[in-house]
Formats: sequence, structure tokens, C-alpha cells
Amino acid sequence: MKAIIATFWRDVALLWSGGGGALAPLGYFIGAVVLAPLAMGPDRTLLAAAGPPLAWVAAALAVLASLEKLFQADLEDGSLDQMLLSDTPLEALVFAKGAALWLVVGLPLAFAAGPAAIALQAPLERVPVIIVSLLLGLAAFIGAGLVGAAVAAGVKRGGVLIALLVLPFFAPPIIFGASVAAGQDIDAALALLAGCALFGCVLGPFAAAAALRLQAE
Amino acid sequence: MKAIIATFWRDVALLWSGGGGALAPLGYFIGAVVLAPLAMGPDRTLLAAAGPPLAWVAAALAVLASLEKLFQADLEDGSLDQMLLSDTPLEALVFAKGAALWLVVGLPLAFAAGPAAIALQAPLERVPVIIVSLLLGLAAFIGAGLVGAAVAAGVKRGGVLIALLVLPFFAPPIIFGASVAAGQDIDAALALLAGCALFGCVLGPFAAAAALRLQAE
Amino acid sequence: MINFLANPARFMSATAWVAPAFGVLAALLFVIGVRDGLFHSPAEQFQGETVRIMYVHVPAAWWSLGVYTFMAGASFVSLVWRHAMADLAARAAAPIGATFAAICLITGSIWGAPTWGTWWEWDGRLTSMLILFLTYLGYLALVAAVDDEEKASRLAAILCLAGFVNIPIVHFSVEWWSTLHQPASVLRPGGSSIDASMRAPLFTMAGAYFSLFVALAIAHMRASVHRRRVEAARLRAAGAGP
Amino acid sequence: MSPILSVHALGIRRGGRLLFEQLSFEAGPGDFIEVRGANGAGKTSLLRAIAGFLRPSAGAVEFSAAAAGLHFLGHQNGVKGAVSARAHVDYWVGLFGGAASDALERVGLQAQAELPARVLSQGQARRLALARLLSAPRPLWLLDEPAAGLDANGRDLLAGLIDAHRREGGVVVAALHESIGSAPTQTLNLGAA
Amino acid sequence: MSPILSVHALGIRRGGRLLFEQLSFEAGPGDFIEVRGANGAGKTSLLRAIAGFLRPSAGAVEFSAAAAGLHFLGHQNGVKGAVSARAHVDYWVGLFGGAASDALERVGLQAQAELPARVLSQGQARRLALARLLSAPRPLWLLDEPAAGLDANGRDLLAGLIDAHRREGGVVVAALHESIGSAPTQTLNLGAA
Ligand code: HEM
Ligand SMILES: Nc1ncnc2c1ncn2[C@@H]1O[C@H](COP(=O)(O)OP(=O)(O)OP(=O)(O)O)[C@@H](O)[C@H]1O
Ligand SMILES: Nc1ncnc2c1ncn2[C@@H]1O[C@H](COP(=O)(O)OP(=O)(O)OP(=O)(O)O)[C@@H](O)[C@H]1O
Ligand SMILES: [Mg+2]
Ligand SMILES: [Mg+2]
Repeated sequence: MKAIIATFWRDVALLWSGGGGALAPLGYFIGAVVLAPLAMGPDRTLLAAAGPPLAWVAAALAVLASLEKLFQADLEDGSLDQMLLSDTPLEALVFAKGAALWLVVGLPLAFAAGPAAIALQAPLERVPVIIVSLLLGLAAFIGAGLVGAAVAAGVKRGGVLIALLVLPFFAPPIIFGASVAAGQDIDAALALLAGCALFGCVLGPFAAAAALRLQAE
Repeated sequence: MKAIIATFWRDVALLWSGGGGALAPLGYFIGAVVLAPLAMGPDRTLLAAAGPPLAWVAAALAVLASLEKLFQADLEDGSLDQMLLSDTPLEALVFAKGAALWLVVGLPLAFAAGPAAIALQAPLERVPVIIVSLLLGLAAFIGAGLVGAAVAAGVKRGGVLIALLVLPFFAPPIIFGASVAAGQDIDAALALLAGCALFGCVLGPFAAAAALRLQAE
Repeated sequence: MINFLANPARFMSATAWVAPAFGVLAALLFVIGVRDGLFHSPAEQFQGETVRIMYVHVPAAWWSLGVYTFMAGASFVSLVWRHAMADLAARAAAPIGATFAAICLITGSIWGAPTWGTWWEWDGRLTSMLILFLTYLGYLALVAAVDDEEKASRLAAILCLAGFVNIPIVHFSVEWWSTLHQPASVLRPGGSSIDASMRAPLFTMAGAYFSLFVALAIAHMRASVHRRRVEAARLRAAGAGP
Repeated sequence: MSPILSVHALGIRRGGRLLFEQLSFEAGPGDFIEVRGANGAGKTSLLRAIAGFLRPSAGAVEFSAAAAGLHFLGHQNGVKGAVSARAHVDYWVGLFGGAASDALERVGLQAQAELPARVLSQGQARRLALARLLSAPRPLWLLDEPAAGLDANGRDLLAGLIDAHRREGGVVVAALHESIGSAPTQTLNLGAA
Repeated sequence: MSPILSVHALGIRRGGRLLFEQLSFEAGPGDFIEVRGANGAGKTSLLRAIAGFLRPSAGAVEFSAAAAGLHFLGHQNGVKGAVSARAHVDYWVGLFGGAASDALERVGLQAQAELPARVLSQGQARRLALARLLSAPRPLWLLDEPAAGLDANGRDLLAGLIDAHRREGGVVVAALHESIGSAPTQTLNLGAA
């Protein structure tokens, strides 16, 4: 347990200090949300329809952007070897790393989605449920992302590869999340999102740990 | 000149071998293009209006994803020191690296945009000009991206930071590119895109080289 | 069987004839299937002649799912028992499966244009199939990107198993979501509902695709074994010196 | 005395080439095994196989039931540039279940404790990695060229740490190109066979 | 003989702390300057300042007009894992304007020429970095702990390369913790003042 907590806080500190803290993924998110209306032009009704789903795409891409180095740095600087030597199973340490990512990147993103959704013409009263759905969805993204990041950790320019590997797994949360954002079947979609999140958080660390053991060879 | 050519081919080889060759950015592009309609639902008219611009956002993000390691790896493994010691100015070597990126990532992306545009309901006859516009736009993206990648090279989890730095510069090409994709003012927009590309390719390497000199300290 | 073939030497001697034999079989079945499908079978009452795309589309769709399932099985064997030949089998199957998936997507689009009035629609079946194609691409990209072959295979096996969730989604998508795509009429509980005059050429073509898959996969595996032998010899030669 | 570590008929193959085979040795409390060999002989590979990172192609590595855990010091320091030296030790204490420690003082980094590891010089970073060995007591130390980058004072310090560990009944297996102060109980020569 | 390299009253400050100041020396053809100092004394910083990577806080570094170019071998090898050893040398030949070379043979890597650098062992990668010095002739070599990771044979080889370079009128400035085979013309002690 001590090892899990130590890993969690260390990763929170690393995520915070590297790359401009929580500000940077947030900036990425906001940037993507801003690019979309630029590309689509000023048509209000179009934005209102296309906007909230886009916030989801932007959130998915923001998570993607922070996945690349998650394990690659550990592999290169020898930290992974040390994690393998801990008495605590690697699965638990990977889970701790995922939780840290969720705290430092996921949480601010979900709360930034509020203003973003409003800017993209979502109705005000739907903002809280959008935030909740993003919290769940980001957990699902991170669960799937752990696997992609672990599998591609040994690859030099892995960022793009990770994206290719995990994007298919991002599809279900995005579909359900967008339906929340659009106000359709909110309860059912939230339940399905929670299912995705649980699935990702439980299976993700196992698959990721298996891949990391191979990477250490 | 020999040094420029050597750098160009080395980077082509590195980009090709690391991260799954040209396949990976392509897959990322396709993935991002797939996520958007997933999020927006099957509304045909909405897609037709929002889709082609989205292809541009996706292309921008695909370039972003491959920028992160462009200089960071060189900085960490000591290759940057060697580039500084060449008799050829660093600006020219940076240009060669950018050109390699354009060849390995940009070219396949632009050609993948054809099918993607069709999937996003663009009219068939507009596909060639969309491809040309992307070729120009990607050159502009890479020019701007070089600067961001150079500035953020020393930062550990720089990917997100690069995104933040570069996204504002991506706005003009995206605006003109989207107008090409939407079929408005095609000639004027293409001319402006060519201007952006020229601007990026000329100024980008200078600014990037200046930033890299500081990184070597 | 698996245990027997796990040894590369035994695999090589046991399969020397398999690839050419299945290649010939595939050619035969393609000739029969194309003849029956394109010339001897009836046009359909609603779709007319376009229905003939079915003989290309449907087997490609089936086998793109089938090949992935095979890969998942091989991946499981590879991860649990560390069989080198299971690695090779999964890797050999991937490009073939990706091609089948691409054929399914392309012919489906071509078929959709006249019958549904659109090339593409973001419905459950089409989207999940596209995601399957992307999963294939991801698998191939990963295998290409990791340069240690054995490690690449194991890592790709993990990815392959994770991606297997999509297979039932592709198959049942027509039931779970209301879609343009028609529900299963052949592979469904309670037997096929398709007319025999179409069923025969359809199954012939399915057999042809399968034979082609076996021939190509075995040929690919044999080539890999040969390549490894050459590389091992080269590395042994590099053994001298520091 | 029952051995803490025993290696039976170990063989390692990398990229299809056999590095060595039929390597057997045992190490009990206080033993110091020196691994020698030319560049590329397989020293690193041997240590990684003992640590369990690398799957050997033949043979087995066994640990006595009583002894639990090992420390591995590789060519890479396992150090994060953004984190201070002190925070590294705290993390290792948590990861390996040690108790609060004076590790930094013992490796001579007290002055650099609050600096981010990024600004440490090569030898200072190596000392920080040595501090890991002291963050939690573990009977087996696997050291891969531990003296790399250390100055004369650092080498003495390293020899002192190894001697102290041996006195407490620990085992040290180290890949070396040059002798360090502590006298080995056995020297394995890789690639010499 | 006019000096190839002259350093005047150099001072370097890192993170607000003065590492050394008023360091002056000259080196002409055939000279070998050894830089000594404890871990953190500033050896790497000095070499990087001479190479022009680091801006000194005081003083100046001058090169004779005739001599052009220098080679720098740092703690990092400057080697890419995905690229073969041979391709590295080809790249360096292009980058530094050399001619086709037998560099790999001279550092003893002919057998590993086609292997990707990733699979090279620590010492083999260091030898590859040494091959860079041979890929194009340059009068000044700046070497930062060049022997790190090399076996006994590798050290001899290094001493031989340095001697050959000196015989051809080159200058070598090397940061070292231990003497290597070649006899220095001058030894700078950092931090000893
Ligand atoms: C790009 C568009 C299309 C895609 C991605 C696609 C995909 C698929 C897939 C994956 C299957 C296999 C399902 C399974 O066995 O579980 C399938 C079967 C089938 N498809 Fe398509 N399809 C497309 C377009 C069409 C069109 C336009 C038609 C005809 C109007 C069509 C008719 C059929 C038929 C008849 C089957 C066999 C169903 C059965 O009996 O199992 N498809 N398709
Ligand atoms: N994936 C691989 N494919 C081919 N050869 C490999 C691979 N990994 C390692 N090798 C080879 O294995 C050999 C042993 O490497 P190892 O790192 O164990 O050597 P070492 O004794 O530690 O050398 P050094 O003293 O240089 O550190 C080297 O010759 C290396 O080239
Ligand atoms: N950005 C920085 N901020 C504060 N201190 C720094 C910074 N960069 C370097 N230092 C300090 O400068 C000193 C000199 O470092 P340098 O790498 O030059 O030493 P060195 O003599 O090469 O040591 P070694 O033998 O360990 O390689 C070290 O004490 C280091 O902690
Ligand atoms: Mg080694
Ligand atoms: Mg140094």
C-alpha cells in the first residue's frame, strides 16, 4: 500500500512539473475547442449541434497527448526496473499511475468542459451532467490509454502509434458521451459510460502491466 | 549541402522506422476523422457542413502528435550537440528535418484526406483541390510546429506544451483550408495557404534554430 | 496439434505442401464461385444485378471477423504458452485480415451507393467494421514499430486480445442498433433464410477466401521461419569481436 | 551456510546469438561475486536475468526462501530530472518498504538534496542511484558498473558501502571493468570460455 | 608554435553558483590537456563552454584561424537506437564533411556494423561514439570521460586514437577520473583551488 501511495504522489508531482502542469493539457483542450469553430465558420446552429460532441473529441485528444511519455520515460531512465523490483504487484503501481493521470489531467479537463460547452452553445442546465460524464469518460479513456501507452512504450516516436492503437477503444465512450452532451438518453448513456470506465480501470492495468513486463526484457 | 542531405535522409529513416512508418500518423488521422462523426451522430447534413473542416482539424492534430519528439530525442541523446558542431548552419539542418517530416507524415496524410473527405460527405470533384490545399497547409503546420517543438524540447512531457504553443499558429491555415474544403473562394484561399506555407518554411527554421541553441546550454 | 506444430522444424516439414495445395484450391473455388455467382445465379428481385457484389462482400466480411478471431486465439496461445509459431501465425494472418476488412468496406460502399443512396453512413455496423479495420492497422503498425520481433509479437498479442471486444460488436451491431445494414440472414440461429441458388455460390466464394487465407498465411509463416534462420546465422557470424 | 542466490546452468541468448551457457555459481552471506568480460560479453544481460527482467534461454536462478528482495543498479540511474534528490529517496523508501533514511548523507549528496536531479552532474546522479541501495535493506545487490562516472572519493565510498553490506550478511554481484576496493570472493569471466 | 585553442580567464556559473573562475590555458599541436576534478567540479561545463554550447560567465575561448572545427564526445553518445552502426558513420561523414571511412573497423565494431545501435551494449555504444571522431578529421577533440564503459581493450584503443591524433598535430582536451595510456602535456585541476 505504501508503494502504491508513493507511486501515486510521485506521478502527480511529475505530471504537474513536466510540461507546464495541469495548464498544458487544458490549453490543448481549449485550443482544439477553439480550432473547431474556426474551421466551421460562425454558423450558430451548426455550432450548437456540432459543438458539444466536439468537446468530447477534444478531451479524447487531450488525454492522448499526455499518454505518450507515461511509461516511455520510465522505460528509458530505468525507473521501470525499479517498479518491477517492488514487492507490490506492477498492476497496482500501474493503476496508481493511471489514477494520478486522472487527477492531474482528467479532473481539470472535465471542469474546463463546463465553460467550453457553454462557448459551444450547450444549454446551461446541462453543464453539470456533461462534467460528470466527462469524469467517467476520461477514466475510460485513461484505462484504455494505459494499454496503448504500455504496448508502445519501447517505440521511439510512439505518440502517433499510441493514438492509432487506442483510438478504436475511445469510440464507445465518445459515442455515449456525445449522447449525454446532446441530451439524448442521459441516464442510460451515463450508466454505459460508468460501465466503460469500470471496464477500463480494471482490465487496463492488467494488460498494461503484462506489456510492461515484456518491455523490460 | 552534403550535411543537409545526410540529415534529411537520416530523419526520413528515423521517422519511417520509429512509430510504424507512415502508417501511424495516417491511422491517427483516420482515427480522429472517425471519432468526430461518432460524436456527432449520423445526421447527414450536419456532417456535410462540419465534416470537411474537421478533416483539417484532424490533420493539424496528426502533425502535432508527430512533433513532440522531433528535437527532444536529439537533445536527450546528444545528437543536437553534433548538429551544432557541423559547418552547415543549424537553420539548414532544421529545414532538412522539417522537409523529412513533410515527406514522411505530410504527404501520406494529404492523400489519405481524399477518402476521408468522401466519408465526411464532401463532393467528389472537390477532392483534388482538398489534397493540394492539405499539402500546402501541412507545410505551414510543420513550419510553425518546428518552432513549438524546439521551444518545448527541454520539457519532459513536452507534447502538450507544444500543442499549446503551436495551436494559435495553426489557426490561419485551418481557416483558409476549411474554406477550400467547403468550396468557398477556392483560389484566394489556396493563394493564402501557399503564403502561409512559404512563411512557415522560411521563418520556422530560423526561430527553431535559435530556440535549439538555447536548449543546448 | 498445436504442440506438434510449435516446433519450427516440424512445422516446416509438415507444411511444405500446404501453401501450394490451398493456393490451387483457392484458384479453383474462385473460378467456380465467380462463374456461378456472376453468370449462373439469378439477379435479385429488389436489387437486380448489383446483388452480385454480395459474393465478394459477404465472404470478405465473414473472414475479416474470422481471421481476427483466429489471431486472438493465436495471441492467447502465444501469451500463455509462449509458442513461437503462434506468434508467427498471428502476424501472418494480420495483413490478410486487414485486406479482407478493406475489401468488405470498399465493396460495401460500392454496394451502398445504388441500394442505400450513400457511400457511407455512420451507423453501428459500418462504424464498428471501420474500427475493426483500424484495429488491424494498429496491430500492423505496432508489429512494424517494435524492432525486436519476439517482443513485438507478444505486445501485439496483448493488443489483439484487448481489441477482440469489437468482434461481437460488429456481428451483433445490426441487432443492437437500428441500422441501414441488413440483419444476418445466413449466419444466424435457426438456419439460413437465403435462397439455395444464391447460397451455393456464396459458400463457394467463402471457401475460396478461406483457402486463400490458409495459403497466404502458411506461405508467410514459412518465409518468416526462413528469414529467422538467415538472421540467426548472420548474428552468429557477428559473434566474434567485442 | 545456505546460499542466498544460486544460479544453475544458465544460458542467455540475445537476438539469436548465444552469449554464454552453462554458467553456475552460488553466493552466500557476505559473498561478493565479480563479473568480468569484454564489451558485449553479456555482463548486463546476466545481471538482468538474475533480477528476473530477462528470460534466460536455459537454466534457472534461485533465491533462498529466507532472503527476500534485491536491488538493481543498472547502466541507467533510474532518476527523474524533474524531481529533487530528497524526493527520490522518499519515493524509494515507499516503493521498497524501507524506513526513513540518511541515504543522501551517506553518498555525499546532502548539499544537493533539494536540487532537481536534472542539474546533477554525471557522478552526482550516480551517487543518487547508489542512495537507492540504502533506502531499504535488501540482501542481494546487483550492480552493473557501479563506479561509472564516480570520482576517486566516490569509488572509496562505493567500496565502503559494499563492505558494510557484506558485513551485514548481504550478497553483492557486480559487473566491473576494474577492481574496486572490496576483495571479491569469486570472479566470473564471461566470454573467456 | 601558435596555439590552436586558447582559453582566457574563463569563469563558469551554473544555477547561481560559481564553479570556477580565472581559468586560462593554451594548447598547440600535439597537446593533450587532462581536466581533473571531483564529481560536480565543472569538467563537463568547461568542455561544453569550449565547444560553444554553454555561455561562460566571464572570459573567452579562442581558436586559431587556421584550425577549423572540433569534435565533442559528451556523457551522451549521440547515437540513435533505430539506426545501424554503419548508418551512423555515414551520417557523421555527411554532417562533418568527411570522406568514406574505416572508422568502424578502427574501433572494433566491424562485426556489429549492420546491427541497430539499440542492441549494442554500453561499451559498444561508446565505441560507436568514438568512431565519430574518426569520421572526419578535426583538429580539436573535446572528450568527456571518454573511457566510460570501455573494457581494457577499449581503453588501449582509446589511448591509441589519442596518440595518433596528437601525432597528426591535433589537440585533445579530456575530462578524466583516471589516467589513460596517453601522457598529458598539462593537467587542469578544477575545484582544487
Ligand atoms: C461499407 C459498407 C458495409 C460494411 C462495412 C458492411 C459490413 C458487413 C459485415 C461486417 C458483415 C458480416 C456480418 C456478420 O457475419 O456478423 C456483412 C454481411 C452482409 N452484408 Fe454488409 N456491409 C456494408 C454494406 C452492405 C450493403 C450495401 C449491403 C446490401 C444492401 C450489404 C449486405 C450484406 C449481406 C447480405 C451480408 C450477409 C449477412 C449475413 O447473412 O450474415 N452490406 N456486411
Ligand atoms: N536485441 C538484441 N539483438 C541482438 N543482439 C543483442 C540484443 N540485445 C543485446 N545484444 C547483444 O548482446 C551482447 C551482450 O550485451 P550486454 O549489454 O549484456 O553486454 P555487456 O557485457 O554488459 O557489455 P558492456 O561492457 O559493453 O556493458 C552485445 O553484444 C549486444 O550487441
Ligand atoms: N542548471 C543548474 N542549476 C544549478 N546547478 C547546476 C546546474 N547545472 C549544473 N549544475 C551544477 O554544476 C556543477 C557542475 O556540473 P558538471 O556536470 O560540469 O560537473 P562535472 O565536473 O562534469 O562532474 P562529473 O564528474 O560528475 O561529471 C554540478 O555541481 C551541478 O550540480
Ligand atoms: Mg553492460
Ligand atoms: Mg561530467
